Amino acid sequence: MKPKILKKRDSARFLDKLLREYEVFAPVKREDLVVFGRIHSGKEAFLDYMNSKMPPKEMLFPQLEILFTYTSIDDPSKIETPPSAGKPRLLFGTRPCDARNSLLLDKVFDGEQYKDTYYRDRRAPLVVVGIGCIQPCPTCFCTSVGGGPFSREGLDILLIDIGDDYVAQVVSDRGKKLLERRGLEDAGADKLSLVKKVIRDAEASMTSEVKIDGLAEKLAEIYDDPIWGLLTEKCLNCGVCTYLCPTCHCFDIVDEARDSGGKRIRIWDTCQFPLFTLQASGANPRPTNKERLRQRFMHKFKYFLDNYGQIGCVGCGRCVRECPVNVDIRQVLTVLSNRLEVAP
Amino acid sequence: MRNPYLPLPMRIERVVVETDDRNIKTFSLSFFHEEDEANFTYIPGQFAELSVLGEGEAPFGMASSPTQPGRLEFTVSKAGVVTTALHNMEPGEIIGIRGPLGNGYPIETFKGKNIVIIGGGFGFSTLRALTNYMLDSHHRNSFGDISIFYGARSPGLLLYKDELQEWGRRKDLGLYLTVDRGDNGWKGRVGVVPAIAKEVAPSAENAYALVCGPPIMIKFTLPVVHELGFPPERVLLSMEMKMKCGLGMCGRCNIGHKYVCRDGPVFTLAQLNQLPQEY
Amino acid sequence: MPDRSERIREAARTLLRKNEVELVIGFEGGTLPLHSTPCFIRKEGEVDRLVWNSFCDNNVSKYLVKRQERIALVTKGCDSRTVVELIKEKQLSREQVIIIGVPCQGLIDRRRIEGKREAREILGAEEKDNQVVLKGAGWTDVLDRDKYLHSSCQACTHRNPVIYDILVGEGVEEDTGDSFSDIAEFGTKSPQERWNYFSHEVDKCIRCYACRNACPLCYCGECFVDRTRPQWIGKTTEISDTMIFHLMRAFHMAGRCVDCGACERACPMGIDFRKLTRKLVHDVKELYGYESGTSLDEVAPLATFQPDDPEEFILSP
Amino acid sequence: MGPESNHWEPKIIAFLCNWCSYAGADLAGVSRIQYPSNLRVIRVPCSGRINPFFIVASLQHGVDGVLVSGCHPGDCHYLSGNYSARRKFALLKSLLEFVGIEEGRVQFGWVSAAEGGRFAEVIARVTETVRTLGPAEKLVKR
Repeated sequence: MKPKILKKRDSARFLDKLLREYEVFAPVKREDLVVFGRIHSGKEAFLDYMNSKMPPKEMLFPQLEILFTYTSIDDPSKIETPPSAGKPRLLFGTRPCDARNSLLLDKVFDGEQYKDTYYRDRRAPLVVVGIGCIQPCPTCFCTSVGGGPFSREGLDILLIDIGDDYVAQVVSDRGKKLLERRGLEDAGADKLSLVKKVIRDAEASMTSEVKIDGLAEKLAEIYDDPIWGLLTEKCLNCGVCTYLCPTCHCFDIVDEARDSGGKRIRIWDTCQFPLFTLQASGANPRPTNKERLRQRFMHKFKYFLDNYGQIGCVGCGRCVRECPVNVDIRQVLTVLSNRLEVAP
Repeated sequence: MRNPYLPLPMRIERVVVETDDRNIKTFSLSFFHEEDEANFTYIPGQFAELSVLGEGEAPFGMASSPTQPGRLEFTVSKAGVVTTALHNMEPGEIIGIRGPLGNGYPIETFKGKNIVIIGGGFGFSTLRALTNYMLDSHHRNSFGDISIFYGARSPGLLLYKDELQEWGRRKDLGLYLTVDRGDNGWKGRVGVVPAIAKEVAPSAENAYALVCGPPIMIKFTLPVVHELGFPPERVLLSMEMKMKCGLGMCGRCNIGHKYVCRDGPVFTLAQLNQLPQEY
Repeated sequence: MPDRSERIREAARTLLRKNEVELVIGFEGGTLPLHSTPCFIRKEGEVDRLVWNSFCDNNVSKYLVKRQERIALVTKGCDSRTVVELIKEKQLSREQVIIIGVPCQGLIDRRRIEGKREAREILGAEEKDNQVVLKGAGWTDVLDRDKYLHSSCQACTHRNPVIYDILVGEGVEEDTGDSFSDIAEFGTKSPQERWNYFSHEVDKCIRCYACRNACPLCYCGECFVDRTRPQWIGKTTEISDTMIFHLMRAFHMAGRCVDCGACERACPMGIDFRKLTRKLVHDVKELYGYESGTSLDEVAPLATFQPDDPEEFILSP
Repeated sequence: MGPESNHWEPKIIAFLCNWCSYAGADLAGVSRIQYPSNLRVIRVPCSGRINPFFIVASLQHGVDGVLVSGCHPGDCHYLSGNYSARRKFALLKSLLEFVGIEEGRVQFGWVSAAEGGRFAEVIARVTETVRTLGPAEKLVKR
């Protein structure tokens, strides 16, 4: 299918049409924050944004999810799972980096041995329309981690902003189905050459670079290096970096009972909290900042790679921007990469 | 496709208080539904998540052997919220179960080999399951000599006392019980498990050493099995980390890139030597 | 304020050289425009990393607790007040810390600047006299720094450190007093309006605990949110849980909070915590005449009482 | 039970100190003084024992009103428990009302062991106030 033209001034109307078929989630402005939320009118979508405060990870892995409810705590045979969603869902306007998270989350939640039914139920029908980044942020480093401002991975359609119009490139059959018969005209040669220019300019403007080659081996070498203690000294051990991360997938499972009934829920959890690994006996294999921050880096850049052949970072830069004490993942990785091997 | 988070109902049939401090109990459970029981095929060393609705879930190794049909047992030490709730439950009450989970002991590779079991305290439960599996009349001939070193802090803290007596009477099994500190009634060995293992010095030839116990015991046992000549590939440990999902997803029980719940809990020492010492 | 950076370095250099401290905690340049970041200096040769500017907005007294070594701390007015509280709460001995006091002219709220720029990315920022010069791709902007101070800095009445061993630079003029007009004004809204406001605020909460962890006075071994027996509140992001979390976190700060604003700055979601904490700062001052962190001798208001304390709130049938 | 039900009755938790208010309640009982029966009483050693979490947790679990009652100032069995509590309660009540919890949901009183009548009056007053406010909605976890 040839790339189509979606005029910016028509985009709200275009979304209105899609709203008849889909539950649509798009970036919206809430005071100073840009977040992803369900929209009920195309006008609500705020597409001229840098990136959202939170990634749209919750489309696949919500912070709070009910696993099941029960009406009697005495009888596990009477548990009920929440009903599945009605209309298919459309995620509109996500950034390519954030869309790549599904490739990683798929490996975790839809693995060979175990399949997470909740994740699959959300993931399978989700249609994803991304908007390429014509103006990457200084904190973006997607190109260092296998992505790019116009990466198509995890997308069904990629929109490219060429000024007054978006050029819509079809990535998947599902994307094709969405674009078909919408009365959008094909993009002409002039528009397509603009696309090329926009892409070239954006890629050239990427300033941030992180060395990933050989990093996993280096991390294994310097696992016991005292540098970890120094790098983590200012870390507050809050959950900002992990809760704002598109790929972090750790969670906790808890019961919430009221009177005789209740529910079992899963909620995000993070390796940065001491409680995460604290055993009932009182033992904690990751007792301090040092072990916990090291776990975050090891998980993303070594363990994920060891287990699933990919690193667990899409380079969105949220942890860089939002860390209250400016622990900058790029700087830490650079220090680690340049670290000489320590004698065991 | 089955939702791996949904617990199946089980009824508590029997509760045995194992230790004189009453902090460890063994629960015998039976399935509500026959098909659930048929689907629950496990091997020693695997574990399951037990649910007390309203309180939560916690992982426990199966303390019984699949060779003992109709009997599914878990030994529970009272420590946190779920275990306390379990301890307050009585026969007839219903709990949930998810499993079996984890890899379990590589029983096939044990065939024709001598087995040296070294266990301490509460960590003995899955070794007990394995022992009962090997002692089963259909299986006993598949294995060589079996030696069991098992200890607790005091005689009153030894688990499965009746069974230990029964094992003690068997000729096809070397049982070496010990306590850190004896009491008036105790006529057996006094000393820590690694010291007894060193003294008895079971041969490492054609043998596997299986170690499970508190961290301090493991720390002192590993040099002993090394001295006895067990190569790291033939030393197996069952690891314990905080777990939630049991499916390798929730991210907390990893040792390096291995998830104890999914890739373990049983690892060879050779495997562990390749991983960070973060446990 | 380049001279302040230099004087901080001098002080740090001397202290490390004379072995009076093993560690200097201060600020260094951050990796992003408008950012400085906490830094830990142990060697004389590293003191040149230390800087002072309007972006040094972390409360570094956070790092004093549970340390053994002798420390020199670069301390603004608000940081010095939390140091006072930490000493009073016996988390720190006065002898353990050498306070390098920095009279503060208020710190810049980068989120407000970033918010103004919308989709224009700031690539560099520089401070000159009383101005902040922003640079982007093909644009430059000059802002009046005083217009972009953190709200906590605008309300600050203790810009000069309340205790110090070394003072860096001249003292600055203090504001006469905090009128708490924001709290009074908010109090005139109806209960439902107030509830709606706070519900909206805490609805943004993602339970990352950056507010708690950034607070220098949050040092409990086990936080109430982490308790399991009894479990006081749920771990969810439902409003009931987040509201109680923020209420009780603020309440735990009653008579301790110095309104440094660290919680609000740490929050990635921009929750208005200071509305809560300032309410308590206000009440404690009004009811018990206590201002946190201003005196080493005064007893904490919730550790004492007066027989004639106000009790209009007590029910009389 | 919601307000739509005709039979809604407020649920009120009363934390009563062992030495004064609980004894006052007892006296009201043996003196056969009538007071509303919406109360669930929790006896505590002293009003100083009240962890503010007792109060917010009660609200989260869906009670419609909370009363904390202790000895009159100067009469504390432990000399100063109620004085310390008074400061804590003053701040807590003010904070809760500041965020919009209705005035009257959480109340504090002094009732001595000899004041059976006063106890009944306090309960009547609290119950009436809470009844006027209607069922608690805010802070309740669904």
